[in-house]
Amino acid sequence: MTSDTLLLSVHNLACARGERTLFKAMNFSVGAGELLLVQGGNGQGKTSLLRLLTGLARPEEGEVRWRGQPIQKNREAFHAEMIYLGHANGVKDDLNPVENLRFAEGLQGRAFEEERAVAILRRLGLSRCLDLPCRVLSFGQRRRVALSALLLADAGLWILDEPLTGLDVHAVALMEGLIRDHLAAGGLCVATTHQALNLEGVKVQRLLVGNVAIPELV
Amino acid sequence: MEWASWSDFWSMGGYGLYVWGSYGVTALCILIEILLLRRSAGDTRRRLKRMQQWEEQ
Amino acid sequence: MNLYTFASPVTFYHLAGKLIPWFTWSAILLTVVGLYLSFFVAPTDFQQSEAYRIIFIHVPAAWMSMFIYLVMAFWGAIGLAFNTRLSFMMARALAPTGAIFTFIALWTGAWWGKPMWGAWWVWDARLTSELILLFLYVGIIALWAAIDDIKRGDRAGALLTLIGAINIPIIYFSVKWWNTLHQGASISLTKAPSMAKIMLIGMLVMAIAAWFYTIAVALVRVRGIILERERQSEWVKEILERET
Amino acid sequence: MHRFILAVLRRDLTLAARRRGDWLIAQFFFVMVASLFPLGVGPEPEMLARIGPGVLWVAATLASLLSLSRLFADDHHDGSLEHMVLSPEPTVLLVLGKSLAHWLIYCIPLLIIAPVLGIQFNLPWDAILVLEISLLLGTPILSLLGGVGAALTLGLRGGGVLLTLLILPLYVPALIFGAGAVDGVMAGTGAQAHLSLLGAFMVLSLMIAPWIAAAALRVSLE
Repeated sequence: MTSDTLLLSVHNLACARGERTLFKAMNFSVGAGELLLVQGGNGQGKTSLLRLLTGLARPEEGEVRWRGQPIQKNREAFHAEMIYLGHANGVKDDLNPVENLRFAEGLQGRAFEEERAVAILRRLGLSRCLDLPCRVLSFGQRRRVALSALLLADAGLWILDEPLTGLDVHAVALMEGLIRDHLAAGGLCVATTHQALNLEGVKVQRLLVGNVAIPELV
Repeated sequence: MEWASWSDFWSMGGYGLYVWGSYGVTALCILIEILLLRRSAGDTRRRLKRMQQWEEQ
Repeated sequence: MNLYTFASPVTFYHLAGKLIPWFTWSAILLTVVGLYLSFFVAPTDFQQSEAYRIIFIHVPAAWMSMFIYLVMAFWGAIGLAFNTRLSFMMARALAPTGAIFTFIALWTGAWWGKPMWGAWWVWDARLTSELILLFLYVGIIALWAAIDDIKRGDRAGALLTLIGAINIPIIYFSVKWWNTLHQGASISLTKAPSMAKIMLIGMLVMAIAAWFYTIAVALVRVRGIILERERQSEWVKEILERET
Repeated sequence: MHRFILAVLRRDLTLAARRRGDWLIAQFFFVMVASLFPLGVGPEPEMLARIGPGVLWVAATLASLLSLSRLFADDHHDGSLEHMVLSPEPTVLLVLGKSLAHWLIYCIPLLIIAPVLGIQFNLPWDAILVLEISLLLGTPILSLLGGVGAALTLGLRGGGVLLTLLILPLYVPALIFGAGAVDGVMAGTGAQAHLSLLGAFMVLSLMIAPWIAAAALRVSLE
């Protein structure tokens, strides 16, 4: 395994919450252009798995590797290429969408390109909210701001926890398009979702976490 | 031997209150800790046993 | 690895079970010897009369309060560095006993101070540091109580213990410095002029007794914690079958 | 490295500027706590000058604690803390930046208010000067050690009260050296020794506290 192939892999991963083991001996790998859809019932460990993949949580056993390197050892390089969107948006209510993106980029150590940011916000249908504080935006609009940060970051690996919650039909279609573009450009994506996704022509792997069988969504 | 009689021993040269106050409270603290520990040890085992029986059902 | 077999909860549970009676009986024996030394062998102090006999518990309790804190910090550091679950359990098992010894040191300090200084409480450097140590113990125990998640609680408690351990010498030094500037009472028990050898031996015996007592109590507590945390495993189920 | 700290700093300062209400409350708290003491102990000028340094230091400590519980809590609540921890930069720098921002936002104003309160407490001018220097050296300790407490109690029930319980004992040396410096100058024994010790404690906190706070933050987010 050469270190320049985009590859996220987990090896013998085990995760526990409290004393309860959520899963163990988990192995999979996701390559460039692939989507890993994590499925499972509530409380089965979907979010816990994603947090392990981001490096926020440490596994009970096993390890997560990025480009063949354990992420704990190579944290900075990994986080420079990864972006995570969790249940919370990470959007500050007191700032407007553009400022939100500016600070998000600054904290990731990147220079802020305002024109590009505004273009992305417009593309996500936020052109009329650009100078409003996010406090007054609706839940779905704030989610769109968070998705804009995702696009702006231009990271190779997306880790998305329920990216579709609170989005309307148009936004879901838009999101599907974004994921497809990202994968077509050679990116990787790991996502959990309860909603059906239309992802024609995308290489999808499914991973069932826990023991509750879920009817196929795609 | 320092003490002529038991009452001499208990009075501690006039400082009986302080000496026995200190020793008494120390003994009490240790006693309380041991009692609490015994009770919680028993409680833990009983609770785990009960949880185990629920799981078996 | 050899170290890790002892660090495994199953082995340690059984090992602790075998050790507890030994430590308990040694503690009882040493306490009896210590009490005999402190009341029947140690002579009357010509300055402080019989009141000084309080030091046979005050000084060992004060030693233990600081020593237990350091041991907790040690286990916390080991746990953070090597991710050994057992060391966190040891730290948790020690804390209540440490707090109790701190309280005893404060209490006996006050009951010794009243006849000697005429006041229940003086802002003496040692007593003040001991009071702050009690605050630290209470803080750590409160933090554990507030965190439901075991893993987070273990690590957060260890980090707090560590920063406290770095701070304790500074606190002690600053309080001492403050105390000398304000000309407070700076009579020290251990520096009493007539510190006879027999008193030192008495205090040492009592301190060792307290140490054995602490080990015994902590082992009982750690066994409870192990059972609780390993309750899903087969060996705990077997033990519960047998013991209840 | 310094660019990241600057980014954190600029962000927190902007956010604080958008929420001036919270900021004002902390400053008024300082004034109110200090003003309650003369009402409690009586208005004799000698007595007030005697207790003034200690009272002002305790009040500053409490005022900084009041705002510390929200050092990470707001960002944790809306999810931006996770994003910041997941940035390629080390978490230590994040903690350092946030502590620095807290110091600039909440402690610098205390330095500006303190002389006014010092006059109320009948402190002589040279004592007020030393009070300022001691606060300048000592308040970073409050922000740095407080960061550890804020990280440890992140997201807990009653986190604010718990934070106070955990962190106040650790503040003792800062309080002693800080108030002692002002006492020293009023008693004529000089303040240098106290101030050097306070400075040493500040440097030590600067070297150790961010690492422990960063570790605590990672533990709390797990």
